[in-house]
Parts: sequence; structure tokens; C-alpha cells
Amino acid sequence: MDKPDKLAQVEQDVLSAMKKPGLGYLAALGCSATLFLTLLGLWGYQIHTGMGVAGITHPVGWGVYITNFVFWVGIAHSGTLISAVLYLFRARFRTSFNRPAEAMTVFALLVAGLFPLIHLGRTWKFYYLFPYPTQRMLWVNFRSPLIWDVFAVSTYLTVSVVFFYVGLIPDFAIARRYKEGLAKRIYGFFSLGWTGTRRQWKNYNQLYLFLAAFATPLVASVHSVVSWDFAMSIIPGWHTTIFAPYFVAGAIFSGTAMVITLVVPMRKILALGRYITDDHFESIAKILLFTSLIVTYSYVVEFGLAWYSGNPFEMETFRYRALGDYTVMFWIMIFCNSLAPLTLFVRSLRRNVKYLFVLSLFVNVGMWVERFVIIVTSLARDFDPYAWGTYTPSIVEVGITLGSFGLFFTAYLLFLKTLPVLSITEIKEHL
Amino acid sequence: MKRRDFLRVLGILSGSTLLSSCGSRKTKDFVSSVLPPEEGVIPGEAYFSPSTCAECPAGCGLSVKRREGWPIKLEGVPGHPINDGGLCIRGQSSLTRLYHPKRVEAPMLRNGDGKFQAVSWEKALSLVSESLAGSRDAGRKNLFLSGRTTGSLSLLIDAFCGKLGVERLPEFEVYSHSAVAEANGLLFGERDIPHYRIENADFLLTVGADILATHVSPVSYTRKLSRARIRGDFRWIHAEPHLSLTGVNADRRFVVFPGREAVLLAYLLRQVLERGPRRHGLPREAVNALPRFSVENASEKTGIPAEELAELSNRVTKARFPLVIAGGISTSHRRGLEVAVLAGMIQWVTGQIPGLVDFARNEKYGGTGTFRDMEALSARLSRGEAGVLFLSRTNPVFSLPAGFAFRENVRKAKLSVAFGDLLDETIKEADLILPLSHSLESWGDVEPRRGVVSLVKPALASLHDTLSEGDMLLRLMGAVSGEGPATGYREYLFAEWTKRFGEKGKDALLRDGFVEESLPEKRVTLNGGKASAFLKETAAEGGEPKAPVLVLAPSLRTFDGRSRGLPLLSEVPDPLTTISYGRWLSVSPGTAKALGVKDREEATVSSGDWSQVLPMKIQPGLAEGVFVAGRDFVDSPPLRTEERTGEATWYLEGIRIEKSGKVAAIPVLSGSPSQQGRGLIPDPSHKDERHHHGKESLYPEHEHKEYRWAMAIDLALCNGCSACVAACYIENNVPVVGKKDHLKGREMSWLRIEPFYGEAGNVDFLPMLCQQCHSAPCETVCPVYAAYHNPEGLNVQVYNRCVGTRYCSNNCPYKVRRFNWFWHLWKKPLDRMHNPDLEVRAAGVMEKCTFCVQRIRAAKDRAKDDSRKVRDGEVTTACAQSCPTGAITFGNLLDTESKVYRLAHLTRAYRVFEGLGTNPSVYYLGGAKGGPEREGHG
Amino acid sequence: MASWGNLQPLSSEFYSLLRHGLFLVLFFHLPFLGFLIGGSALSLLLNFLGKEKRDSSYLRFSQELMRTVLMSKSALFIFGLVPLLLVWFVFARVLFDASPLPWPFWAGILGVLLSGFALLSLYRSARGRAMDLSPMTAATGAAGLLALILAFFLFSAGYGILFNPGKLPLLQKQIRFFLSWNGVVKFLLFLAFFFGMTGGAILLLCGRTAEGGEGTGAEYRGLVHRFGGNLTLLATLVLPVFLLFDLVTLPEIALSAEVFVSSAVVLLLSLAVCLTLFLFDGKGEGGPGARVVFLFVLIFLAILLHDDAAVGNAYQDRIAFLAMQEAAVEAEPGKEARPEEPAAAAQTGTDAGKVVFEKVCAGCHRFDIRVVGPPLNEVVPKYGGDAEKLKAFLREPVKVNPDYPSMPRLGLPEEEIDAVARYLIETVKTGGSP
Amino acid sequence: MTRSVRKPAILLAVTAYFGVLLLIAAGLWVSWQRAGIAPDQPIAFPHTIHVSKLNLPCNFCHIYVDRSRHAGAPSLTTCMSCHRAIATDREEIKKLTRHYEEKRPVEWNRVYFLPEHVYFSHKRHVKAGVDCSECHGKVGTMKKIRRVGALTMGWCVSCHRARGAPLDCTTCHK
Repeated sequence: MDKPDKLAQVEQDVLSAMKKPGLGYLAALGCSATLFLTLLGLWGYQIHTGMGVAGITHPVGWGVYITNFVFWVGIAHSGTLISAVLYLFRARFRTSFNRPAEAMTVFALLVAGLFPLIHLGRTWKFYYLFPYPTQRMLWVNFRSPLIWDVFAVSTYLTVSVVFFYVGLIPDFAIARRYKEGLAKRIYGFFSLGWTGTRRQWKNYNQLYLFLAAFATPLVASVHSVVSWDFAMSIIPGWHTTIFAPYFVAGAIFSGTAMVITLVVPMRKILALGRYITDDHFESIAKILLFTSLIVTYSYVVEFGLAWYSGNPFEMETFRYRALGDYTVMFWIMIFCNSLAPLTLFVRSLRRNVKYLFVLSLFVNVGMWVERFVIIVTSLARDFDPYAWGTYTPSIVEVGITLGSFGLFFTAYLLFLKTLPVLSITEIKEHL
Repeated sequence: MKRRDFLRVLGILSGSTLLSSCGSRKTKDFVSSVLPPEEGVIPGEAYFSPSTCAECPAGCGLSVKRREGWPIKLEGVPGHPINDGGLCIRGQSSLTRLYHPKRVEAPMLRNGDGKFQAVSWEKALSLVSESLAGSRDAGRKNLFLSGRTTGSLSLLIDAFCGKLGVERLPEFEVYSHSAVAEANGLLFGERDIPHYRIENADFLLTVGADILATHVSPVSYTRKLSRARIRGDFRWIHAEPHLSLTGVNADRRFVVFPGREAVLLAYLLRQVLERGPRRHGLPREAVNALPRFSVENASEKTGIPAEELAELSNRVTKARFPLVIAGGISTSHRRGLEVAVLAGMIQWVTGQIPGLVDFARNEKYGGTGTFRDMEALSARLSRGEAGVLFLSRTNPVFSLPAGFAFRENVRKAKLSVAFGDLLDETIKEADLILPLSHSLESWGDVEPRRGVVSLVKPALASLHDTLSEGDMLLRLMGAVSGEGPATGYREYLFAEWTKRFGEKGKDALLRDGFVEESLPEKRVTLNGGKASAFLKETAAEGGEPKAPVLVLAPSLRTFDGRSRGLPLLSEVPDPLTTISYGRWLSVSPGTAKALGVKDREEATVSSGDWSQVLPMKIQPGLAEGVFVAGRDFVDSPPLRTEERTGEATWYLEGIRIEKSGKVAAIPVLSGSPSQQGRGLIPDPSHKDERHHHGKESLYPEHEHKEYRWAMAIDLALCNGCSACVAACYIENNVPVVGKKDHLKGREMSWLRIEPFYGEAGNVDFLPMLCQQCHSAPCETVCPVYAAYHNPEGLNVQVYNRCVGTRYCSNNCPYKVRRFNWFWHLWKKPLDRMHNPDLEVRAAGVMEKCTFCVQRIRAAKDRAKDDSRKVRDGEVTTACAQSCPTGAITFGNLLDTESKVYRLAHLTRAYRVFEGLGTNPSVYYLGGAKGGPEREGHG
Repeated sequence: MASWGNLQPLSSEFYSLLRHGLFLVLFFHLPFLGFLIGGSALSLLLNFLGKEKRDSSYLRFSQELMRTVLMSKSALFIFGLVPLLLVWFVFARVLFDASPLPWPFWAGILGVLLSGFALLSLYRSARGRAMDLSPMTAATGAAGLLALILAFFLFSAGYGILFNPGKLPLLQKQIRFFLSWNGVVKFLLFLAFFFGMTGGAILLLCGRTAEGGEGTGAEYRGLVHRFGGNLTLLATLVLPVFLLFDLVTLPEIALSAEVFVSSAVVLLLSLAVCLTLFLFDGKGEGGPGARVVFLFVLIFLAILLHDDAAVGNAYQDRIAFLAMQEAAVEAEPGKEARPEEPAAAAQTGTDAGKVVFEKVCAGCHRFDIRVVGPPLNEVVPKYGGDAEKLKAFLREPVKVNPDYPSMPRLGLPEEEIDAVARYLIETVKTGGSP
Repeated sequence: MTRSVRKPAILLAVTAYFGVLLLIAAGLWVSWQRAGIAPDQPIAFPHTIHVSKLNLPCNFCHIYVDRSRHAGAPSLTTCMSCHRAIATDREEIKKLTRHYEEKRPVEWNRVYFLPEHVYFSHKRHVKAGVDCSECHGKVGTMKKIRRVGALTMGWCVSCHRARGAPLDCTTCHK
């Protein structure tokens, strides 16, 4: 095949993914949407009846909801990492992953943004969290890490959406060529009159570079801010200086795992094996291994700090974390996040897509459990022994957690059928 | 018009209507009443009227706080001879009895199918008068049984019985203290409980008497004890076979083998006789008859280590004013009378009669009957002798052992008429229920201690179609004579008071709420002959309960079970176990281990053919083989009656325990019985956590211009009685959430008593409330400034700004913030209890103690009227007001003259988790209870 | 400005003057300012577009617009300045009642406005001279426009305050109360109105004169119509939204049925404008221009009625109060001519007492008969001439006779109590009739 | 797609848009009416006569205004002490008399109300020299009382700020 044919082939391959959906797809979409509707139903029930329908209690005021928030923000991170950071470093394998990763970022952030709302005792007063001028002259408390969160997450969402969209513009223009009728008009509208002139490309590349540069520090800053929700507190087990890098590494770790989880089936179902190769997976696996090592190191350091401090509160919290009521969770976390990824030192396993898929599922679970362990065990045993208590998630919390996956996959499945799943222009560029 | 509507209108007529400053569009609360409100009542302002608590026989003076005509809080009357401003947990909760949703609202008659049906008062009273006549004609006896009754009501009952030919039976009280009364009758010819002047003693030995929680007049004793402790040169040793709140508060607590208290007292009596302080002698026969125990012997028999016994006898013999009080659990077994007699003899020999033991002002238990009397009554009832049986304010069906078959016997009366307010076991058996007004709805007086008359004055018109007992009796008398009531009870009382105290005295009674008559000193002498004879006939030992033994102890929260139905009392946990809802059986750790039971594991307790399933609570400080349950936790236990005194034994002997392996769902609110070495209550064994880190704050310092509110809590005085907790609930509209939420740890109390068990078996109580930190961790994390620091040093929570992130609660090292997990509703008419100065918090909102900011606001309002600052002592929190020991002091830390300033600057003042740098405004005064290192205390 | 301190208290006429003055100002000033802002904004935009697209018809249109909207210097003065000066004085007067906004503030607005006018004049003349403008000139125009908008924003903020008289006393203390959501909404509402009206005017006025090349006439007209039409449509769609926001942000008391009805009328008229634009779409003679402009005049009137009613509601009790006072003055011309004088003049003891008596006591008491309170001839002698006792009663009245309602505490100053007590004792002594 | 197809659709859309806006306006009207800024009262008490004509001070009837947080409505005894004799033939006074004789209190419709979480004391404001009319308007001109002060938090806080009154949350929030 000569070059023009090849280019056309790419377009057709990628866009063929947007063909009429099959039964399997519809079933998956139906399942996800049902889960999401369950979330809405349960949330309504919780608002109507009171937060008490969740298992959170005194002293464990944060539970699965905040765990989910941190988890989904974490998932979002590697999307940005893969598309923006790797773009800046000109890592070529990025092209195969960046579109799904960016989509994942946007959707994960949408899901993540839902959880602070769900966990509010009075959701209907959420606008108190935004600074807006009134005669009352009431402002938000800029000392509160939660306000930093509001700004961090909304900034991140805005930047991610813009970045995602800008990346899509040339592909919209390509899709426009292949479509008819209303769809053509819609793709046309979103392509913003893209014609692919040299001048447009010049400006476009500048913008893309700028956005990539803008998004990159967000990878570090947003999750640092999220980690400060905990680190800025006084609670033993939370109040640690290493939280920011620890959380950022964790976020990239979990996000990379989620990318694998999503891309492996996508590659298979949409028959994109030609564009997403084992080499690509090996590179991603290396990132996974590297971040796993950082996370493991952080675990060790946390315990070391507690032990070295001699502070009885800290020491008890970490003893409890490893050996207390939640010991099973703790060891699941250690196994999934620290031990299992060590197998990636073996090259053949790194290149084994099936193995990577299974491993990524473990890591997903492990990272969710990690957040749970950090949040719950620290709150369950803080200063006053009289007020010690435990926490068990309620059925509502479990349902809402599943529903959040429902929302995520609903959005992701819709993405698969409506937008070009790989960056056509970039693949062409690298042909 | 229904009576209730009528009353409502009456309220509006007299201007005492709800007139809240807010009101919604729907409530028609902006009303032009027909008449102006009564003198001195200003809508929107709280006002107080005197009354007397009727929740237990102690008769504490009440100051009823009212708003727009509705009582919203009960407080003790400062200067009252009984309680002097303090009020116990049950007294605080008495308000929930008034507004109890399940009160009997009208006279009820049992109809043909055994169900109750509301009837009119006229019909009910005429039925009673007909039955009275009918029974008399049929040769049956009409009987009147009541709970302990004093004051004018007792006279009226006598008159009633005399006029209508009704036989008045001895009053029935579960805790009749008859062994002590019997002993005093035997030794001194005074069959009653004397008044103990604990405040003047320099050494106190209590044997079994639960003086802080349930014994005779607990608030009175608590205040006296505090006065003695504050004085400084006071030691208190308590000996008991089980574990009580009183025991853990003594300077030293001895665990005695059950039933061996007499050995201890006999040993002590001999020590006193031999070594002084002897003011009176004993007849020779008595001295000879007194059993001799060497230290080792006594130690072996009682289980108290020999060196401790020696120390104890040293203390008693060296003291100038030693006082020995025996009672409660230790006088309620087979050797109970011996214990009481020996205690009385020690009192006599040490010369404290008269003096510390005052028979002039005895506690008026002379007319109280015993279980023996009840046996007789039961027998008479079963023979069908009874015509009309009146049962007033008493619940024998619940309290008497199953063997009495009282339930069945009550049914054998021709007509049983019960007076009461809640449907208890006895009332349910009656044929006719005549609903009693609450003491806050009635006129009356009580004389809980001879010479002390306390006023009962209505604070509101009756909520329901009820009458006070006095009115009921007068109307009955009228109905029988056919003339109609001669006067109302109010007029009757006024006449009585004028007769007894004169016009001036009556006015003083109405104004102050009490009158204390001066009484001549009563000199009693020991009846040596009887004493010697008694000692000769009996031995100090033998007949002790066989192990394992189940002790049925009176309960701080329900007394003899009569306060069980009050919702607030189940919400506030038992201070020793921190169990709120449910029943349990306490067992020592050793015994639990031997039995192999887990904490909260259900077990079947049985004795003979009686058995009951109870969860086990492992309780440090208990003797091995001793199980303890609340008196009201067990249903109809097969208690025996002690023949000589008529006192019921509170022991079940030789019980069997069968564990079930099932862990019961009972809420234990404490996360850990131990401090985990964290120095909440500093102890020499703890690492010193009190040092400051001297950290610089990133935030600017708060400035306080006029006030910085602070609190000092003296842990040496705090006895864990939890009155403050109940007071806080009522003052601050804290919701009662129930067992389900308690099991999840979602109790809402703003103030809690944390018991911490030490290794030495000691228990220290730490009242934990919002510490109003100067550098508060909760404030910085609130995204919306719902938690913020106000210029007066309060850590304010603005409820309607809160969005409910719960971050503040997470970040609070003291975990004193409470989240509203649900919409909390007050069942009508309990919502009348709402303090309108506070919002009822919505679901999803965090709430917490703010040092009763509404009281501060009111005080500042008053001060502003006079253009001055709030004076020290002018404003106090609900907890401090209620505290019977006076352990809590509230005030302005900027005022160097204030009491709280002085206390906060004592060397033994410390703050919890000072090392965290939160800089709290609550100062705790540490130090062992009554330890020698105590410093002066105002 | 020092002389302001001597101004008489407000009368109901002043409030009427305010209302009608405002009406006038708005009627003349606002459309003029509207054209100015709308026209010059559009002109600048067209200038930019023309340069970008290298299309001279845009520039031509831009030129024509400027010529049309900025009529002459005299028009500037008459429509732009006079009403504003007028409103300045009315404003100052009303606001003075509670709070004089500092005059530099008003002078500032005026200055900004004037400089806006000046800059735009410069721009207009430059526009007139040449097709191709230097960036400097365009910048001048933009600066003028911005100045105008800023001045107009401040004007709107002050205008918004008028609807909330409760805020007037606060302004005295803190100038920041000058800003309100209602003011912002009013600004946006009028801005939308301006652009809509400008669009209508374009449809009506522009594109007729075929100054340029004849051949491009139809094309040029098409451009002009497309611009004018789209502008009007957009503005008409947005305008009602701001009107609804206005209803939300107006204080409760300013609302009434009239306000809502006039708002509904504005909505219907806006709908009519939209329909007109679609139905008379460039076909036939002249297009929709005349109709649109006519409808916009109606919209404007409806908005003015809306505001007039709202201002009326907001001030109704003040106006009624003043009217009542004036009626009282008219009824007793001799007595109340100098309301503050008698108390000051009548220094001699009982005269001062009499004044107080008539002011305070006469409502309830007469000497001879029972009114609300008892006849004074009966009760005053009970004090036996003891002024101190009577004064004590007046300070803290207590109920004596149950037949009468209790007398309220009057809270009079000590000297008035003294005067009235002496007056009462004196009068009763001398026969008991004033 | 031809113009002829598009046009009706667009016309419909525009009309629908304005219809929705009209509905919102109607909704605002209804909510304003239901806010009840001038509700009818069981007895049409004219403040005009009592305040403007008779010059009665406010605390003549609202006796608690400087003593309590509530200003208080006068008891009917107060009303009747004058109206036993005055204007007894008027319809509204007859209503009043009936209330008094039948011992039925008059339940007024609230004009001013604050939410449950607000602490407000008339006494403090009166003692600080705030004139009644600053919040309640010139009641002497109102035949039927109308709500003048907005009673929103912004309204309260603005005045507190301007007067230098305390701004601490606990001043008003309970």
C-alpha cells in the first residue's frame, strides 16, 4: 500500500469503530445506564431520608464516597499524563492511547466531581461552596482544603475538556467527510470550520502544545490538592508531608491501570490491534511498574515516619491500619499495589496483554482499597479512645459506588460510538 | 369543645401562648389574646417558677424555666435545703414525663373485653363511690396503697381514708431502707433514716450505700460530699460487694465478699472501742457479745487486704468526726440488720449522735412499709378480702417477686383503681385508671426531710384531662358525700400552709419554693439492753449468699425502674459501662474468662425455675463470682424477704450461667475503656503530654476584647452522675435518636461522660464537650465558615450555613461534633420542650456545644440594658448549672477576678491533648479524687 | 455643595418630580445613548471585520452608521447632557434625604461621559474622512465607547438604587452599597435594548442611500439588512431574560400587578419583534425596519411604565406620608407653619408644657371628659400639686384605675416631662381648661 | 431543507421560547402574591387612624417592644378600653367586640416573619435607637400593613454594617 491508501485505511479503520452498534455493545450500554440510574435513585433516597442511610458514622465521617472521589480523580490523572506529559516528551507510543486516555480523564472527572456532591449532608446547598458576591458579603473559607479542591477539580475539568476537544477538532473534520445528513452538520459544527490549511495547522499545534504544557503541572497540582484534604488535617495517619507526591504517584499508578483495563478490550472489540501494539503495552507496563515502586516506597516511608516519630497516636494508627479491624483490606492493598506489579520485571509478562489486563484489574482494586484504608483506618482511631469506632459501608454506598462505574462506562461507551476513538491525525503523522 | 381545646384557648386567653419571634406563614402565632398575660410574664422572655421534683422520693427543689407558658427546662433551686441548685439526671428528665407522648390522657375504664376505654371524670368518680359503698356493704375492705407520701397529701389521704372507711396500707417503696430503719428503732427507738451531715465529717465510711446515685437523697448527699471535699481534710472509703458509681468515686474502694460487711463493721467497732475516738461506751454484755476478729481473720473473711484494713481502722480511730453510713446493697441480705446495727453502734460509740447523725431531721421513711407488708397485702387480696383497691404512684406488679403473684391478686379486688401517668405494669392490671397530673401541673407540697417543706406549684395548666391526686381525693370525697367537692386542693393546701406556717410562712413558701423549719435537737440514747441482746442472739457471719451470686442493684438512670419509660434516660448512657439502650449483666473479667464469654455475649441466668436471657458486659472492678444487673433489668426475680426487717434481699444465690455464643446488639458507646496511655486524665504513670510545642501559628491570633468564655471542670469533684448530659440534651434541643442509631455510634450528645478505667481498678470520669479551641482544627477546614471563631472565644457553628461535609468532625481531636444523619422529630407533645432560643437542627447539619451561647446572649442582653459588662457568675451553662457537685465553672477568662480565671491558673489545671496546640478553652483540674495535693478551691 | 445642608425637607412634590424627571430623562436620554453605544460598537466591529475580510462594504457600513448615530454636537448636548444634568440634580436631591453621594462621584460620571462623547466625535470625524482607518483612530473610538459604557453602568447602578429606598440610608455610610444586582441587571437590560433598537434603526435608516458604487447597492443593502436583522433578533431574544431577572432582583415592595403586567407586555412586544423579523424578511418595500422601530418604541414605553410603577411602589409610603403631612399643614395653616418653632420659642414654663401636652397627651386626654384616658380634672388633683410625684408617674406610668387602659411609657426627655407636669398642675389649678 | 419548511419551525420555536419566559413571569407573579406582603387581616385595623390621626406611639399597643424580643400584639382588653366607647357602630369594631365578648382571641396574619434559625430582639433595636419605620415603613400611611423591610440576611447585614452594629454570626444566628 502506498501512503495515501494507508492514510485512508487509518481513517476507515478508526471510523469503522463508530459503525452501527452490535448487540453486545447495546447490552453493555444498557447495564451501565441501569447502574447509573440506580445511582440517581439511591442518591435521591439519601437526600430524602438523610445521610444516615449511608454507613458513615461518628467518628468515621468520610467513607466510600470520598474514597470514590479520590479514586476517580486518580483515574483521571493518567489520562492527562499520557496525553499531555508524553506529548511534551514526544513519546511516540502515546498516539495509541491518548484519545481513550483523555476521554477517560474527562469522564472520570465527571464521576469524581459527583462524589463531593453526593457526600454533602445538604447537597441542595452546594452553591455555598462557590464564592459569589452578595449583599451578605459572605465568602468561602479559603483556608479550607475543600475549597482548594473545588478550584482544583473545576480547573482540571475545564482544562481536560478543552484539551480533549482541541485534540478532536481535526478528527471531527475527517468524520465530517464520512458522514451524511444531520451527523455531518453536527460534526461540521464541532470541527469549527477546520480545513486543514497550513496556517490552521500551525496555530493548532501551538495551541495544543500550550494546552499540553498547561495541563502537565495540573497532574501534580490537582492530586496534591486532593491529598491535602487529608494531609492538612490533624488526624494521625493523614497529617503527613509525603502525602502529595505519594498521592500523585498513586494517581498515575491507578490511572495507568485503568487505561490498560479500558484499552485491552477496546483494542479487541474494535479491532485496532494494528495501531495499539504489544510494544505500546510494554511501555505502559513500565510506567505501571515504576509508579508501583514509588507507591510501595511511600507505604514503607509512612510506617517508618510513624515509628520514628515516637508519637503514640501515629504509632497506634499504623498498628491499627496493619493489624486492626481493617487488616484484610490493608493486606489486599499491599498485595495488589506492591507485590503483584513486581512481576512486571519479567519482560514476557510485560508483553502479555492478557496478563496485563488481569494485573490492571488487581491494581484498580488495590488502589481503591488503598484510599479506603487511608481514609477509614485513620478516622476510626484518632485521639480520644472513647470516640473510637468502626465503619461498614451500607448497601446505599455500595450501590452508589457501582453506579459511579455505571456512569463512567455509559459515558465511555457512548464515546466509543460517537467520537473517533484514536487520534487519526496523529496516527497518520506517525505512519 | 374538647377539654384540650378548651385548655389551649385558656392559654391564649391568658396571653401565655406561643409567640416565637419567627413563626412561619402557616402558624397563627401573632395573636391578640383576650386578657393581658399574668403579672411579670413577658412574651419572649424566660421566667422561672418554683416547684418540687417528683421523679424519686428525695424531693429536690425545682426552678421551672418557662417560655410563653410552657416549661422548657428544670433547674435546681440554689439554696434549697435538699439539693441546693443541683439536679440529677432523673430530675432533668422529669420534663420528658410531663410531655411524654404516651401519658394517660383521660380516665380509663376496663370494659367487657378487658380493653381500656376513656370515660368522663364524673362517671369514673361515681363508679368509685358506688363501689366503695357496695364493697362496704358486701363486707369487703377498701384499701389504699401508695408510694411514699409526705406533706399535706399524706394528711389528706388520712382524712380521705378516715371519712370513706378505707384502710390505708403502709406505703410501698422498693427501696424502703427498712433494715436501717429497723436497726435505728432497735438501738435508738427511732425507726427512721437519720439525716447524715456528711459535710461536717472528716472521715466517711460508706458500706453499700449508693449515696451518689440512688440512696435516699442522692443530690443532697452529693452536694454535702462536695463541700467536705472542697474543704480538703476529708477522706472517704467505700466498701461494697459489687461496683457502683458511688464506689468508684470514693478515695478508696474495698470490694467485700457479699454478705460479709458485718465482719468489717464488727472489726471496726472493736477497733474504735479499743483505740478511740470513744465518746460513748457500750454495755459490757454488748462488748462481750461483739465478735472478735483479728486483722488477718477479718481480712480473710471480707476479702479486704489486711494492710488496707489496718489503714482503715487507723483512719477511723484517728478521725475527729468519723461517719459510717451503711445501707443499700449491704443491708439487703440476710445479715443486713447486723450491718445496720453495727453501723449504728459505731455512730454511737464515736459520739456522732447527735451531730453528724441527726435524728431531728430524719428522712421520713418511718411510714414506709416493707416487703413483709406487701406479703400480707398479697395474702389478703388473694383471699378476696379487698373491695376497692387504690394504687397510687406505685408499681408493685413490676417490683415484687413473681412469688407474690401480685398481678393475679390485684385482679381479685372488686375494683382496682390506679392513679398514675404512664401505663406501667400495675396500671395495666387495674380496672379503672385515674390519670394523675404531673407535678408541674399540680399544686402540692412534700416534706422529704422532717422540717423541710418544699412547694409543688403548677407551671402550666394540665396538658391532658388529668387531675392532681389531691384534687382527685377531694372530688371523690365530694362524690361520696354527694355534696360535690368542698374546695379545690389548692385552697385546701393554702389553708394547711396558713395553719402550719402562718400567713408569712405561706408567702415565703410560695415565693421561695421551700420552708425550712427550725427544729429542736433530738437527743437519743442507745438502748444498751436491746443492743446487747441483739448481739448475743446473732453472729456477724453466716448465711452469706452462695456464689455465684447475682446482685440486683438500683440504677442511676431508672432508680427502682420507675423512670424506665422516659426517653431521655435511655439515650444518656450508663456512666460506668457506657451502655445506653438495653439491659445487661455485668461480670468481672476474670469470671468472664473462666466462663469463656465474650463481651456482649448473651447468656441465660437462672436460679431455681426462674431464668432470663441477658447480654454479659465485662466490667473491671467487680469481684469474681459476682454478677450485677440493674434492679429493673430482670423481670420478677425470685427475691426473698428478710424475716426480721421485711427488707427484700437483692441477691440471687447460686445462679447458673449458660452462654449462648450469640453477641447481642447493645450499644456500648465507649470505644475503649482505657485511656491507652494518652494522658486525657494525667496520671503519674503517663508520659507528660502537657508540654507546649510553642509552635507558631500560620494564622493571625484571635483578638478578644471583652469576653473570652472558658470553662473549668474539676475532675476530682466530677462523679460521672451524667446530670449535666441530660441538662445539655434538654437545654439545647439535642435529639433523642434511639437504639438503632446508637448501635452505629450516632448518638447526638454534645456532652458526654467518658469513663476511663485505670490499671489499679480505679475509674476516672472525663466530661468531654466542645473544647472551644483557640486554634481550632475544625474551623480552618470548614469550606463555608459554618464553623468559625467568634470574638468571644467561642467556636461557633452556624447551623443554617453548614453544608455537611463532616470535615470538621473528622478533624476534631476531641470528636465532640455531632452530625444530623436524619431529620429528627420530636413526638408530640415532646416538641413543647423545645428551647425556642435554639434552632432545631436540620438533617445534614453538624451541631455541637457552643457553651450555651443562647444563655450568653441573654446575659449580654440583660447587661446591655444596664450598660455594663456581664458579671462573673451571671451566666452559666446548663451543664454547670445542673452539676450536683459543682465541678463545672463557667466564666470569662479575660476577667482576672473571675472564678474560672483562678481555677484555670491553678497548677493542677491542664487541657486535654495540649501537645496538639489546639489551645482549648476548657480547663480540667486533675489530681486524684480527694488527694492530698489538692489546692484551695473556692 | 455646602449649600445643600440648608435645603428644606423633601415634600411629596419632590418625589413626583423625581418620578417624572426620571421618566423624561429616560425617554430622551436613553434612546440617544442607546444609539450612540449600539451604533459605535457596531461601527467598530464592522471596521474590524472589514479589515479582516478586506471587504469595503463593511467599512462603508461602518461609516454610514457613525454618521447616522452621532448626529451633531447640539444633539449631543440636548439629548446627552441636559437630561443627565437634570437627573443629577434630582438624584442628588433624593439621595440627599438620606445620603448625598459625594459630588466628585457624580462629577466623575459626567467626566467619563463627556470624554466618551469627545472621543466618539473624534472617531466619527475620522471615520467620515477616510475609509481606511489607522489603528489609533479605531482605538479612540473603542476608548470612547468604553467610557460611554462605563458611565452608563454607573448611571444604571444609581438608577437601580432608586428602586430600593431602604438602601439609601446605608449609602451614607458605605459607598459600596451603590452596587446591586438590580443595578447590574438594569444595565444589561438597557444594553440589550440599545442593541435591539440600533438594529431596528439600521433596518430603517441604513442602506438606502447609495453613496458608493451603484452596482454594489443590492449587495450592500443585503449586508446591512442581515446585520441589522440579526442584531435585533439577538437582542430581542436576550432582553426579556434580563427583564425577568429584573423582576427577581427588585425588592418585594417595588412589585405590583402593574409591574408584572408591563413586563408581560414587554415580552409580548418582543415576540412581535421576532415574528416581524421573520415574516417581513427583506421582501416587499422597505423591509421590517419601520415596524421594528415602532415596536421598539412601544417596548421602551412599556419598560418605562414598568420602572415608573416600580419606583412608585417603592416610594408609596413616603409619598403618602409627605402628602399626609402637607394635608395637615394645610388644615391648620397657622399652627404648623413653622413646625420646629413653637417648642423653641415658647421658653416660658407652661407654654412649653402646653406644646408637649398637645403633641403627646391630647390624643388620649382632655381636661373635662373621658376620651381614652380619664379626664385630667379628675386625676391630676390626686397628686395634690406634687410635681415630682406626677413626673415620676409620667416617667414610669402604672395602672391606677382598672376602667382605663394602662398608659404607655412615653419616653419623653426630662425637660419635657417637667414642663408638661407643671403645665398640668397649673391648668387644673386654674379651672381646668386649656 | 427548504426555507418553507424551516420557517414555521423557527417561528414555533421562537413563540415557544417566549411562552416559556411568559410562564416564568407568571410564576414570579404568583410567588410574589403568595409571599403575602400585605395579607388581609381578620379585623381591618387601620394604622392610619391610630398612628397618624391619634398620634399614638407604637408602644401604646405593642407594649413589649422595648422589653422583649417580641413587640407583641395588644390584648383585646387594650383595644376595648377605648372601643367600648369609641366608634362602636363601625363594622370592624363590632367584629372586635364580638371577639372580646366571645372570648375569642384574634389571630392576625403575620406580615413579618423570620426563619427559625434567626434570633431577633425588638428590644435591642429599639434601645439602640432604630426607628420603627426603618424596618416597618411609615405604618401611619398604611390602611393595611405592608411588608417594607425585606428581612433577608443581606438586608439585615447591610444595616448592621452601616451602623457599626455587631456582625458576629451569633448575634443573630441561633
